[in-house]
Amino acid sequence: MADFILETEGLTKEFRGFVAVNGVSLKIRRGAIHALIGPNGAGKTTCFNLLTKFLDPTRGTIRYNGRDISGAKPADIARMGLVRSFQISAVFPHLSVLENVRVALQRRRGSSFDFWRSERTLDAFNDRARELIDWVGLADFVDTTAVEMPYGRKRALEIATTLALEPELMLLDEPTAGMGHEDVGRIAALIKRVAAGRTVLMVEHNLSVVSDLSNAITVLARGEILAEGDYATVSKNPEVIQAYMGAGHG
Amino acid sequence: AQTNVKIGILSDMSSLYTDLAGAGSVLAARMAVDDFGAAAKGLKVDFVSADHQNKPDVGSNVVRQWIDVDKVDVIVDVPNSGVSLAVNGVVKEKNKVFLVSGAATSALTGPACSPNTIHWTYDTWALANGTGSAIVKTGGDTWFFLTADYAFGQQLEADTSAVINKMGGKIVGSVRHPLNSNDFSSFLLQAQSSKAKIIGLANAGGDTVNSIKQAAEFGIVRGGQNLAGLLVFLTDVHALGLDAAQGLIMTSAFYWDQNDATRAFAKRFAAGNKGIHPTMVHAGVYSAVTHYLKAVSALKNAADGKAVVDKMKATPTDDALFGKGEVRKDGRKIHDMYLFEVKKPSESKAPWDYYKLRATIPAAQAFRPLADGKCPLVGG
Amino acid sequence: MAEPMLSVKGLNAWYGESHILHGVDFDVRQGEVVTLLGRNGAGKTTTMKSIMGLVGRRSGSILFEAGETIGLPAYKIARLGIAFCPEERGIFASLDVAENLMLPPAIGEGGMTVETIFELFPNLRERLSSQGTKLSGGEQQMLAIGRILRTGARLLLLDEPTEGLAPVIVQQIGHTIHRLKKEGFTILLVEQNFRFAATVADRHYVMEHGRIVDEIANDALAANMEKLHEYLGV
Amino acid sequence: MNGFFGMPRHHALLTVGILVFLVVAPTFIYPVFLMKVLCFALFACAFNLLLGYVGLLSFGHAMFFGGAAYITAHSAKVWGWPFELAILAGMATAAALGLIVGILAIRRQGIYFAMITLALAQMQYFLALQAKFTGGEDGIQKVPRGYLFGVIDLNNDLSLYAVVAVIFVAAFLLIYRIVHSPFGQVLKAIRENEPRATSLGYKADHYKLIAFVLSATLVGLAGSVKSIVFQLASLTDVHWTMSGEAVLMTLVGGLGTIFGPIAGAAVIISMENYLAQLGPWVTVVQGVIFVICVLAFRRGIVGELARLLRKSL
Amino acid sequence: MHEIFGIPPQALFGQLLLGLINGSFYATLSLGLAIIFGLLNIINFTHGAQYMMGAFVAWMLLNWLGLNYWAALVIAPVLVGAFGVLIERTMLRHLYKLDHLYGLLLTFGLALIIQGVFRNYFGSSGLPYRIPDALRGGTDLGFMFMPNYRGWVIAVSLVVCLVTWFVIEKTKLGAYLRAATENPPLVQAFGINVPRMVTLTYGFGVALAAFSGVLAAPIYQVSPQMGADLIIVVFAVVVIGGMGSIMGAILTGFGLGVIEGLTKVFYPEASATVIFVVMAIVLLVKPAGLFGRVR
Ligand SMILES: Nc1ncnc2c1ncn2[C@@H]1O[C@H](COP(=O)(O)OP(=O)(O)OP(=O)(O)O)[C@@H](O)[C@H]1O
Ligand SMILES: Nc1ncnc2c1ncn2[C@@H]1O[C@H](COP(=O)(O)OP(=O)(O)OP(=O)(O)O)[C@@H](O)[C@H]1O
Ligand SMILES: [Mg+2]
Ligand SMILES: [Mg+2]
Repeated sequence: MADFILETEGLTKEFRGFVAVNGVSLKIRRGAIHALIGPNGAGKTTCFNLLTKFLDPTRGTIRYNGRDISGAKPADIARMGLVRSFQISAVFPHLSVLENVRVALQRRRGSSFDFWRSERTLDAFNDRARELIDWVGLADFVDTTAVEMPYGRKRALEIATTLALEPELMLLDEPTAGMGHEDVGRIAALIKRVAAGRTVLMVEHNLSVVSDLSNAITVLARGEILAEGDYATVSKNPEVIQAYMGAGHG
Repeated sequence: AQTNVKIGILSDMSSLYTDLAGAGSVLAARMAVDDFGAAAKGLKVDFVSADHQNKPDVGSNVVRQWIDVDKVDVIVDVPNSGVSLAVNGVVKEKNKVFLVSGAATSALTGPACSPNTIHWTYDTWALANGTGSAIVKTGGDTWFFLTADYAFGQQLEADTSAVINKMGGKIVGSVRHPLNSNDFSSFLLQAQSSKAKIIGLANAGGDTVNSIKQAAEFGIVRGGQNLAGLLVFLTDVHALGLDAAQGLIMTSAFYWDQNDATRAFAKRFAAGNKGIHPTMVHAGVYSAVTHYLKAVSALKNAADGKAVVDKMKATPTDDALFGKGEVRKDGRKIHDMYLFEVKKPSESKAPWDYYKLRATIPAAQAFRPLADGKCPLVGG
Repeated sequence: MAEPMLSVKGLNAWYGESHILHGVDFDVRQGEVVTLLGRNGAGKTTTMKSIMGLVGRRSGSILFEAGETIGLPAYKIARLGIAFCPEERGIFASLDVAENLMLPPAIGEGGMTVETIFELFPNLRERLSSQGTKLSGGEQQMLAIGRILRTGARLLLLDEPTEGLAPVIVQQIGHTIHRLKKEGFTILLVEQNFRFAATVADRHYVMEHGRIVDEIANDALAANMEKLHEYLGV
Repeated sequence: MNGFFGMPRHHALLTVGILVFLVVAPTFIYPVFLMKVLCFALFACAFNLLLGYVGLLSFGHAMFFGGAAYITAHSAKVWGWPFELAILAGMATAAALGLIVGILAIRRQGIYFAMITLALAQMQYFLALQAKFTGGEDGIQKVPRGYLFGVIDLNNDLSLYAVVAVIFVAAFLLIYRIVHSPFGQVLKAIRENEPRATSLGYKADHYKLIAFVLSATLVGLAGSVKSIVFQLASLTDVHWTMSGEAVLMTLVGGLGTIFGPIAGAAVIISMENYLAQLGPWVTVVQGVIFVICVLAFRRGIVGELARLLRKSL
Repeated sequence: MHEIFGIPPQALFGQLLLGLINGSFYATLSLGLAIIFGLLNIINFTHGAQYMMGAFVAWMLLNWLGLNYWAALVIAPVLVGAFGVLIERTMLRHLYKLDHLYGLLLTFGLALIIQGVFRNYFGSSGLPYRIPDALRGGTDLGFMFMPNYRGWVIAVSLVVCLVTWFVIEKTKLGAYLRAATENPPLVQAFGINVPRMVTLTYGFGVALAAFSGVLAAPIYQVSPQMGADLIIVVFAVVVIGGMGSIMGAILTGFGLGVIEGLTKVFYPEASATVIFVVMAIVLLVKPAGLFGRVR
């Protein structure tokens, strides 16, 4: 039997009668880079929100590492090693790059309730933080305030912060959206690099990134799974071409 | 040699009680000093004044600072019971003099009485007694109270109820409304359905004014019930207009149109006070300061507050506005009180011609008997 | 050659203290589709906002149909016949989808009918009574484009219209731009998706650090690929 | 210089400046007035801990200030508790109230948070008005100041001043430390981007609640000390205008600055004190000052200063 | 005769009606406040002072110019609204992008100034204003004596509220207003003169306050502090209704008037506090208020 890190069974979400996600049963293989694609409004972001408990499913179960996490809270999910990024960039804008990463490191090491201690105790995390920052190519920006960085760099920072939690499963929502070419390349390379030793689930519209990175693809449309398989299979599926890729690809 | 005296007038300069005390109290004190001829008698008098903003902590802080830093000898006025009680404590601690005119609470000559304090003009007991007994005597023997829900209102209600019960009247109900309620129609409706002959207003300022105004709107008086204001000042009647206020009965220590002396005073006072005529609080300030200066000029020293107050108690009072009187051992100033009725618009001949005299309550009966006050100073 | 429809000369712009545009010069002629290319932060969005009068402080000259607009407030600029679709979409949460769509007042003749817009973006039709911001990211993008097509503005400023859209829809938008062009509309486009830009545009300007550094005609694109790669770091 | 409480140089200098001022001030400023300023400065600093560093605007802090004041006054006057115990009782009350209110309010944000705290505070005001032990609008008067550790006579203004000054400095340093601690760092992250902090595994509500309780407790300390200094606890202390006062002080001093609330308190209290002599024009002058403040010195006194010096203060 | 909680039913009807009348003041006032908050992002703390100004302008028109109540009902809101426009143009305009707090502080300062000036000029105890002759007297409704003036208040408030609601929720102008609430520059970029719209909206909100003031003048004392305590209650009404919800402000205004009225019968001491109890409960159960939308 294959080793699935995340499985959903009949996952459904309704908004006042509108069914955004409908009976989705996903299986994410451990160690894979799994892409979730589909036309706009297919329910990809909603799926993400369900998986990380930012939304409560109307029906269906979610199993992570074999455990049912349908009842867990967002912060608990993160503590179990399932960490997400957001569709709009999510950094702490007025903290420096170093501090951004440290906030994540601090969570793993405990001590975050110590209001009587000096913040210099946090310097203990600096080495590890610099290492991570270096790794995503932000070494020159360590002391920059996050808000001042270009968009692509913010996404890189977000990934560094996520990595600090040493997640088993990373969920990335459109990691390259709104990025210049230069950055798309860099982030794609970065994702490939960090995927070593963990599992990645990502939503992405940039098909070259999808084809380049992913080894499994699920296509959603109108809240339901339309097709599954690797890029070659999926991109030949006439339904997928019609609903998503359009005539230009394929 | 010259004796220095510094008078601090602490009043409400920016809120509810501004008209009935406020800047008018400062003016009254100045007039008292001028009329007394202080300079000729070797007294050099200075003034300071401040706004207590109706906050006890602001008031007590100002007074502390006045006494410690500015060397103030006497604190005057202080409308607002809470603030006056706070000031009472500070003045006693620092052994200065406190002349209360604006505050109503009879605690100042009761449990909280102090050898440094004289309560000059009126108090809740006097108001309750004057209005309550006079009305019961004329047949108003069933009462319903509209009471402001704080200590002052509750005390007014309690004091008045005691008088009514003693005289054989009956309390048929009461409703406690929050301070500064805008709308009294609901309470008035309850009062109306109680069928009481008299609706007693145990509240003050804007609350009283609004209750009276809305009572007129709902035709309460036309329906046969009468209103009794337990604490109504001349300025309130002015604000209401005779149209709404006519027929209201209330107790007061002073009315400007009583005799030539009061009229002369009122004329000078109004000229300096934007035309507002003196209330009993203003008159009380004038009278109290006059008597204080007498004592100081006799002692030739204002520093020892208790000594000055003792001297004031030892000397009978006599001034143009309140006539002859005395200061009792518990610090209560004793004088006649008056029961007034508000004129009909047709009876009023001139601006500020508002009251007609119904009865004079002789000094001996106007105030709470010395023995009933539980004032520790009285004990021995 | 005719007067350019839009002519930007020596445009400088500031956000608070920071000086973002340093003398931008370019023209757009009537009926053209022109793109601004450039890396993140080059100042493309700022240029568009400056044209629209949405940037706090700016100087230089922006002529629209030979009239100076630099001193005008945004609403007057819009009424000259310019419409703007912002990159962050700007869908209103307190309006439902239909209200969002109908919001911009018509400022010129020949705007698209609502029916045509629904043909372009069928998703919208189904969600008309939803709250605007409840739409998915891509649906919001469709709505943002759709609503300015209605207004009949002759110059459209589209800031990254294809961001976050599925490939099918991107192709749709490509067709739409061709069609608008045929109908005589003029379009200034900011695009990251350079491959898409190449399929619709007549000319490209390249921006770097708040300046226009190059101009490339679409048919000369192939010849200039290397240069472009350097600019954009593809 | 960097050694002083882990402060950056300019903070350390300022703190030392404040210390020096506190030592020499009573020689030329009336000590009771100084104590009042210190009490309110502490109030404002503790309030600012929440507003400036967690981004939560509480409009109900009078609840903790006044609640603690009442308990301290009552325990000192009626039960005859010594100074230290009475103060601790006040703080404990404030902490307990803070916990209850915090649990109820913490999930709400922005104006809703402000309004729910206001609502709860108004209910407490009502209770204070109705309860017997609070003495209605007369308040609890003549609270004994007592003796520190049973020996130092606090009826002497100067010795009481010394105690209040020490309490203030200690509390200020504690607040400084809280802001600049690992906990403070997490708070900052939550304020900057709460969903992101949550997705990193932080239970944002817990952090906010702790900050809320800390703030309430320190505000309680300010209220307790105030009731001893003025020997008075009254309805003014629990009225919503008292909460408003904290907001004003923080804004006038400079939102999000650590020294701002102190300056703000000094200004507002001086205004209250010295304008009191102005008579009827007090409120008008106050109003004009607020308007000018907003239109011309938006960052507040310390905020403007910080901008001039290009340093965070 | 049956009694409901010890109160005869007629009396209860009377009390409910009175509550509704008070509610109509809350409704018009909170409506203005809600509109201003929605569009300008400013908690208009001068609202109470502007309500007071409305009453005073009516008084001045009558006593200085001999213009009666009906004229005042039109002129006072216009004058006070114009004053609002002036404030918006000269001061509020600079605050829109800032935190609510600054607007609050500024308008609070303005309220202090306005109230102080009026108090210095007119004194603190207020001035009388007669009920217009056409509305004097009352009607016996069987269960209570209903002053005609109060009947007029409730009717005219209802009309004003509903018209305003219609304009904001159902017309194009209203859509512009709502959109400008969220993103003024973008609406401006669609060719709409947002600054002018904002100015006029503020003027309108202020005029609504002044209108209530004129309505209140014959019932309540025309005094400088008549609006001072009201603002916090009215703001509570807006919050309970759900900020930004016009209908919420109106319904909650009337509803709370009734609840407050009932409290005045059953537990009068708490009648000033009950609004806050309701607010706490509502916000705990429905975080965005009764009719508010979570954004
Ligand atoms: N809170 C909500 N209330 C109502 N409808 C919603 C809500 N959230 C999402 N939807 C609807 O659910 C559908 C799926 O939305 P979702 O955001 O998951 O799409 P998506 O696949 O991420 O699309 P995109 O690629 O455009 O981001 C959309 O039609 C959207 O309008
Ligand atoms: N509101 C603002 N305040 C201050 N600086 C800003 C603001 N908006 C943008 N900037 C800065 O202005 C520069 C130009 O930004 P602009 O948004 O015009 O770039 P862009 O070319 O559109 O980039 P992108 O491709 O990321 O959209 C950037 O350095 C950015 O950080
Ligand atoms: Mg999405
Ligand atoms: Mg851009």
